[in-house]
Amino acid sequence: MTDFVWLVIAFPLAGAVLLHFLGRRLGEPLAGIIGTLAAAAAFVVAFVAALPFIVEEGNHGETVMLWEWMPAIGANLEITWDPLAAVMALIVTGVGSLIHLFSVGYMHGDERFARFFTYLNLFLASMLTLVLGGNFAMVFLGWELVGLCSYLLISFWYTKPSAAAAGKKAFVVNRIGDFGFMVGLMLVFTNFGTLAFDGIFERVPEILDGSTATAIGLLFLVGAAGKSAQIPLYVWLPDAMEGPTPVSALIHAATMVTAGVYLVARSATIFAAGDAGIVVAVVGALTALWAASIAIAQSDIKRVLAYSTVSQLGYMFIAVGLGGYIAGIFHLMTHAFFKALLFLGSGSVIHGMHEEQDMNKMGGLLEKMPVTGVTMGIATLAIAGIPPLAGFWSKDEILGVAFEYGGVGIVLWVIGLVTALITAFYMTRQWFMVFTGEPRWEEGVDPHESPRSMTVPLIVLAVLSVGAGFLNTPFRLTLEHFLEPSFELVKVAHPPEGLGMFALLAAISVGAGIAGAAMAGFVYSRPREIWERFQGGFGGLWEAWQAAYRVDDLYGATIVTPGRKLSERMAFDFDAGGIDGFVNGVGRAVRSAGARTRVLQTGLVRNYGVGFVAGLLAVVIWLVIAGGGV
Amino acid sequence: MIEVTAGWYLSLAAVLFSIGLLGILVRRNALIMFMCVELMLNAVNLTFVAAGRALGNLEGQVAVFFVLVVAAAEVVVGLAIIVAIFRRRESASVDELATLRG
Amino acid sequence: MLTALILVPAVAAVVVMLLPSDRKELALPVGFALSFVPLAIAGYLFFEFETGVAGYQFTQKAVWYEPWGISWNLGVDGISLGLVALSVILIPIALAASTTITDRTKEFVVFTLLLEAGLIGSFLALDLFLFFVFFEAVLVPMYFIIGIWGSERRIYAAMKFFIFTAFGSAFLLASIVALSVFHNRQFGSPSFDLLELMSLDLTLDQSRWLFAGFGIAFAIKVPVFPLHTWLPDAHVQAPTAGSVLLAGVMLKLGTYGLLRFNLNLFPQAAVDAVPIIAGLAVIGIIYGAVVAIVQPDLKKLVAYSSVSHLGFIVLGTAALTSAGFQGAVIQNVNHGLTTGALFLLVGMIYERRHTKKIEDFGGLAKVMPIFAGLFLFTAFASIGLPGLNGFVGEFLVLIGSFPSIPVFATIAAFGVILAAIYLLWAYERVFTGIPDKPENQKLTDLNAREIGLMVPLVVLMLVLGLYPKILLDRTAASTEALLDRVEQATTYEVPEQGRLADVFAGEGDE
Amino acid sequence: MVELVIFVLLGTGAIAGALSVIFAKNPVYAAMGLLGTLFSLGVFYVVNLGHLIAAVQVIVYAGAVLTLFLFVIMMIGVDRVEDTSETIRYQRQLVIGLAAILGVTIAALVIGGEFAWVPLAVDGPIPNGTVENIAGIMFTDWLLPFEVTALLLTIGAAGAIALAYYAPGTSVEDAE
Repeated sequence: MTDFVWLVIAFPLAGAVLLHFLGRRLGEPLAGIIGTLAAAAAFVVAFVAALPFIVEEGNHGETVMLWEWMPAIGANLEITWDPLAAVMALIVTGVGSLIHLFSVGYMHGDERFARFFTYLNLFLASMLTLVLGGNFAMVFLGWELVGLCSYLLISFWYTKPSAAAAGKKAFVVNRIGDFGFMVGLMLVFTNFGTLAFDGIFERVPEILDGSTATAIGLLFLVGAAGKSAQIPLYVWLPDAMEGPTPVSALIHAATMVTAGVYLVARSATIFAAGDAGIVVAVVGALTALWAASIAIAQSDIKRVLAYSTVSQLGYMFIAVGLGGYIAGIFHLMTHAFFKALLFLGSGSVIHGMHEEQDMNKMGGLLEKMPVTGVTMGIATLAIAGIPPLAGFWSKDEILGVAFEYGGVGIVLWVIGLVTALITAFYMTRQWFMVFTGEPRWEEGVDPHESPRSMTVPLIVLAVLSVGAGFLNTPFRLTLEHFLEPSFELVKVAHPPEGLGMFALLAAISVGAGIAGAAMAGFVYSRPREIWERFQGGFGGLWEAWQAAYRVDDLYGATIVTPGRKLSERMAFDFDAGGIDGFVNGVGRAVRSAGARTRVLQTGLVRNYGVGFVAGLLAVVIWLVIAGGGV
Repeated sequence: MIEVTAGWYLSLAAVLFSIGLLGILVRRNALIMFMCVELMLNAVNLTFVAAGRALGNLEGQVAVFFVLVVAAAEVVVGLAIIVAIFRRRESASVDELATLRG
Repeated sequence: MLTALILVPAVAAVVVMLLPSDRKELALPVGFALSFVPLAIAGYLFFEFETGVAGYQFTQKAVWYEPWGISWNLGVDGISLGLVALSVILIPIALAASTTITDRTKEFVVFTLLLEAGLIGSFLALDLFLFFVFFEAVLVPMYFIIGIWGSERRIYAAMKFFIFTAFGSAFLLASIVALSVFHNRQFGSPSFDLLELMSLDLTLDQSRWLFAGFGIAFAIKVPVFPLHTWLPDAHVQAPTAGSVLLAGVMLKLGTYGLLRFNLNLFPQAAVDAVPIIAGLAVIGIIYGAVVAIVQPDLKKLVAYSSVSHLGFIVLGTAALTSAGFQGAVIQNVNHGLTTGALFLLVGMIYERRHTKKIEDFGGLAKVMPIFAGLFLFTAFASIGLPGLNGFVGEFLVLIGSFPSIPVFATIAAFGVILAAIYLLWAYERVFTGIPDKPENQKLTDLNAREIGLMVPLVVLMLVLGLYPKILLDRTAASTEALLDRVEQATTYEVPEQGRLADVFAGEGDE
Repeated sequence: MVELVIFVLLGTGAIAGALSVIFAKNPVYAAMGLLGTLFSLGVFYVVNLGHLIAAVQVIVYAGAVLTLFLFVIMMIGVDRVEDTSETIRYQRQLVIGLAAILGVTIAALVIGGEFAWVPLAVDGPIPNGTVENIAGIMFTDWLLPFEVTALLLTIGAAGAIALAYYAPGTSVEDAE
């Protein structure tokens, strides 16, 4: 029925290969167009393939086998097409196509224009492999390829040393996460004997006992934390802003970073069997609060959004951790829309301001860039959780799940609320600093609205940010029914029943949002001095936030520098000095021993004579004694 | 009366042999060393003869005969070498001939 | 047919030797052309090889010296097939990469072809004595290749390489002779035939000592952790072709030996020694990577990375599970391709800049985009990016070793991170940034010959990465047979997921 | 009884001659010492029924070999007094040490009766070392060694000539 679904991956992959070889000849706009078409084609195929799930109830989808990769360990190139995969594919290809379109404008004039689209298409293909993979090996394949593409795209402008370093940092930190994921895979294989999903998820209750399930869950959490930038492995995401903005939008907002959430959702049965879920939720909550606090004081427009992404991902982790898989996926979708919009908006601002990223040098851009301003305003309201926008519905559902969970859930719910307030604050602060107040640009910079090819995606995303919320309101849970078949094996957590409770929780969360937004609006719509005084009020805290609690230096001091010193000691002292020294030492010892024995050969006959006689005597004496003589 | 047995001759030969042996080690002059070698050979001859007599056959004396011949040949060649070296080095001291040093 | 595979390179060497000395420029092309003949034979062999058959195929046996029971006994099975194919592929590439060798090219080609004969011989030999002859024969050409055409400290490196390996093979010889003596004592006549020697019943002590004897020789060759210091020197000083062949194939003599002889002949000793072997392998993986990070010299970095990657192969051998063995066997081939490619690339930049120091480079990507692209591709293959060949081997080894030696497997998995660190950091220092040094600015990108060299390797990396079944099917039967052999002959039984039911998927829906 | 006297007298004579070979400053006196020892041995051979070899000893050895020595001594002109000081370090001490051990060993053997070799009870008279008897044995059992020694002598002679040959006109250096 859907055996053509492999086309979803094939289109972007073909696009990547085509552009790789013919890119230079295709030239500026054409390469971009082909890239966008490939993404759009994938979206269409995904949409068509997803129709059956909407039409007939309870369709579980099925696994399409392409060819055998490593049959010995149950790892073949196969696609599992079920509602969860469909939703993810639609998000990835949908947002992906819009970002491709945006990039055509944004990357105008870059001499590696075609190469950029090769990498973007390759990224889409790898993300789809990850999402559609039919076994953990395929997921791992997509997992690493996505890491590769983010490496290539972050250090796209490789002539900038900081970009190259950021790319390497991203890949290495991801790799640390992959280490956890890989060991988790090994544990899975040892228990189930195969990596294929259909050989695992049904048999989880009978094979896995509590502790192994928790172990696998925690190891998957390490992998997810690496990829979705949770504590402690989030340090690479802010640096990843070195890459072009569409890259940040696509990879570091909408798709790649959600891979961790998808992994937890996909292996829901494993998390349900053990109690790793709680840990996931707690990590999510801490990350949310932590990143939000840092975002307050950031002055670089993209860094604010980067920390905001880390924070929002924290929310999703809370949801999937506590069993609210559908809530998590829902927030993932809405977040993809408005965060992509925010990033693309900031991209259009940067484009207009000729590569200027410092918000202190912006201000009053609303009339210069009205479309960008309005669309970003909508996105800001959405993320702040103001009803009826999408952010409100999805975030509220997560808070509801946390509240319903009770016990620890309540603590998470409170943290969630505080984070919601802070989120509203820093997003509104950003909006006001960029778009209102007196202009603070240097001379020679005249901001202008971006061309249509860049504003159209903004508008589409704005519409989605508004409309997406209605997909899963407590009144009509359409997304819930859609995703139901994927989560039959596990009990899905829901926010508290009844409109009364919903209204109460909603009121609290909206109140927090509005409070935050009002506070920021109140401060940052006024002249600059007020800001300074307001920021001074926090004293040292503000600097701490600005410097992201100096976590990078902490990692540098505790891991990177000692690591390098250790390897230098090992390489130059231990290896070159120690082992090699020993080997050369043996050589020298033999030579010096030889030199010493050489002295014995005096050349004097009579010396030899003495030796000769001594030997003779010894023999004679021995004969006498041993021969029973004396 | 003490009867002179073969053992006596053997011990005398042993003494002579060791004197010859030590002589080689002590003296530097090649000729003296040569004489010491002759001394050792004669000591051996004595043992042959004494043993022959003790065992009652003449094999010992035949052996002595051959030892004599060998000694003669050896002296001839040895002295020729010494003469050749002497012509080269103006001294018959063995210690100078140490070029084969290690 | 196997005899032909060994003799053809030797005959080719003689032909090149007989070339008129005034036509020196003919040597390389003739050698290159002749090296395609063994490639063809091996190709035929590869496809005629029946999958699913555990024993040795295409066997040829001729008595060589009856009183001692030595025979010219050849045979190929899953474990050695890949390695023979690898050596036959790398030789033409190595020859094609050494056009810059101008002085005494004739001898160079002769030595390379002799090296090929020795390598193929040692992989095919089923007679221990014959194996030892080839094992030693391989040393001589490599010694000359490093010694004559190497860079500044080549004599030291060649000497160290030779003495190190000879030290090891002394133990090997002693053990081989001991084995034949035991055989004589038990069956009346000495014999070096592998199959007969496998039926020997040795006391535990004897098999332990012999295991150690074989083990030391192969450990030096692999190289395993404490015995590895000859490798970086040999690589840094060797010419490009020398490094490619040394890393690509010669190191595999060690891992092949462990798999073929140590496990077959002394299974109980092997089972008892698993913690030691696995421990050394894991140390090798982590130590090799850690030391590679800070190497100032690009070639030394790749050499230490080989120490790390070969650690995986040894770990796979120590895993004593089907996936572990398969991973080890296929990683033998993969490592040959990726490291061979890396050395080729380093050689290309060395020919242009005559330096291997990383800090002399910088911003090459701008000046040599194709070179940068190929280097990145090979680097990722070497790191073990899924979809490329490095991943298949390492993943199989890790998955295979987890059921039997979980702690070692977890530590080894850590090596995957270090691999990313040292290669990407090197890539960053060499390729990214602006080419500030004047010499770097006017570098020319790769010419057609050099790209032509890399194409077969790149294609193989992709094919083995995405469709490793063509090799896995051929090795499956032999690795299973090896596992059965170890299981029957010892108290060890394969852990629950160690043996794979569907390992014979090859026969299923082919 | 007579044998005992002869043994004691000539024994000491032989030893004295031997010692003089070593300690004589002048090589000529050493040669005379050696002559004394040879002569006393000749007498001992007679006592032990080795008549032929006694004669040969005296004629060949004392006569030919020793004169050859004297001739060479005169030719080389080393008849002047030599210093017998020791040049090699530790040589003298080593030799003394060895001499002591040697002496002790011989003394132990003699006292221990190791050399007290009582002759066998020989059936029949002990053959006399006359020319007939020796010739009888030599030309029957020992013919091969006889021939070999003949050959040895000729080689010895040829060797001596080759070594000492000093063709006129060839300088000392290239004569090497």
